[in-house]
Amino acid sequence: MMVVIRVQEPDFDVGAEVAGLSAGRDDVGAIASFVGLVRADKASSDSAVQVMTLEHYPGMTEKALGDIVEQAQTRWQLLGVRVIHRVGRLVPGDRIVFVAVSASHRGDAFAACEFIMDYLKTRAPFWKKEESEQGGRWVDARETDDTAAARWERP
Amino acid sequence: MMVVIRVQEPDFDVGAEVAGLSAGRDDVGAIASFVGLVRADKASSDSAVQVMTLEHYPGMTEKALGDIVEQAQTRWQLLGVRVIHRVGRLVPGDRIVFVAVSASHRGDAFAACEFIMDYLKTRAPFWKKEESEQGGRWVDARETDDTAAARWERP
Amino acid sequence: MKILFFAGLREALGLSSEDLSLPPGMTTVGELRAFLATRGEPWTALASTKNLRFAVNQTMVGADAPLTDDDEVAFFPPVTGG
Amino acid sequence: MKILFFAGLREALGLSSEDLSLPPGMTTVGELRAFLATRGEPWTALASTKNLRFAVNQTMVGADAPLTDDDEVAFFPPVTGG
Repeated sequence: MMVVIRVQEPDFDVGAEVAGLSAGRDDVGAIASFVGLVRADKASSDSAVQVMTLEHYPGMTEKALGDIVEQAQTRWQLLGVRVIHRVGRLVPGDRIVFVAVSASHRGDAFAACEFIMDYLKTRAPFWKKEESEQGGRWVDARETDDTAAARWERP
Repeated sequence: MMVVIRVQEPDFDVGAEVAGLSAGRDDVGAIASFVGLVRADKASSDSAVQVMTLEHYPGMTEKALGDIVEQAQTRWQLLGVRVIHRVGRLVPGDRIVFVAVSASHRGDAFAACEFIMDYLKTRAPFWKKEESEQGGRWVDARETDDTAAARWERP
Repeated sequence: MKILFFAGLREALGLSSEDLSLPPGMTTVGELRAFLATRGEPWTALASTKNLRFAVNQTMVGADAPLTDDDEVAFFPPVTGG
Repeated sequence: MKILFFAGLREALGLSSEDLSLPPGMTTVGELRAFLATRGEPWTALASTKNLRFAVNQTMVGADAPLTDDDEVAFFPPVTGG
């Protein structure tokens, strides 16, 4: 298993990251990937989001993401995983997070990619603060994210 | 809804296609995408695949893909869809197919992307012929693909 | 009408398309398949291809789909793209 | 031990970390939370933060997780990354 986990301020290159999962090998049949972006209409307030600041818990973040990827590996047949999460100051339209999973078959790749995103949303120590014309506000955790993560706990 | 459907011989640029789904807009929160590649170990025979030739039914292909994307639109809240399928001569490691779906929320993007792939596999008129040291062989349809597509028919 | 053949079936027939006037009394794609299969070798491939699929005017249909002489009909094995 | 605070809680406390000797008799992360909350304003935020989360040595744990003086403990609101 080829695992890459990065927490960083700079943007990432989706094409290069996806290509990296199959470069130089002929056993990858499927790569499922996900990009999360800052939305302007996400504010808990009525005004559009102007700036989004991402805080994290250095050290624990990498550990938590590594644990999530390890769990995915025990559930599905995977060949590679890349997880990148940005921190710092972002604006609407900016990429925040990237998850890509390579496998022989698409069912494994899709399931693991969605699993990693759902667990990342509820278990990795990142926090978002939105700034709009009405001021700054820490984003509330969403119940739908807990529900999405709980799906994977069914026997 | 911004829909792009292409059937083409040349390779495609994953990074540019994904970026195209959010360029110039601030309402996209999620882009789920999939890349299918030629595997060397896919041969029905014991020898590794050396060449894969993709045949299709021009005219019907675009229509079938358009119908599949339309069905996805009625099921989920989507902002954009891109489907690219290559035809002609490919070798192991080459990209064959690309599906990307943008939405406000990741649940819609993931579900629609997997749905489109599952339906494409069973309803779009493409056929693969593998060539190995043991000669050429048309790839058999896989029962697991029918099972995957049937999941979406549950009420 | 225009009849198209794809993939393994195209190779078995050595033919990718044929123009034909819909034979009298023939009203469904299943009947057309049976008619073509009676032509003898290599046309028996139309009867022997496992899970043969049909499209009329570029839409997949069942064997009971009705036909007119203006239709484009296609016969092919189960699809294997993606 | 080292205690860390993140996000809204960090802002409420005006503090991102504190070095503390684990007070005698304190054996769980929940007890440490209650102890810190008794310091008065702004420390009541530790009691009032909804669904407060705990990590010991960078792993999320429940309120009954045991503590030693060598541990790194973190308090934070529910995570909202991705």
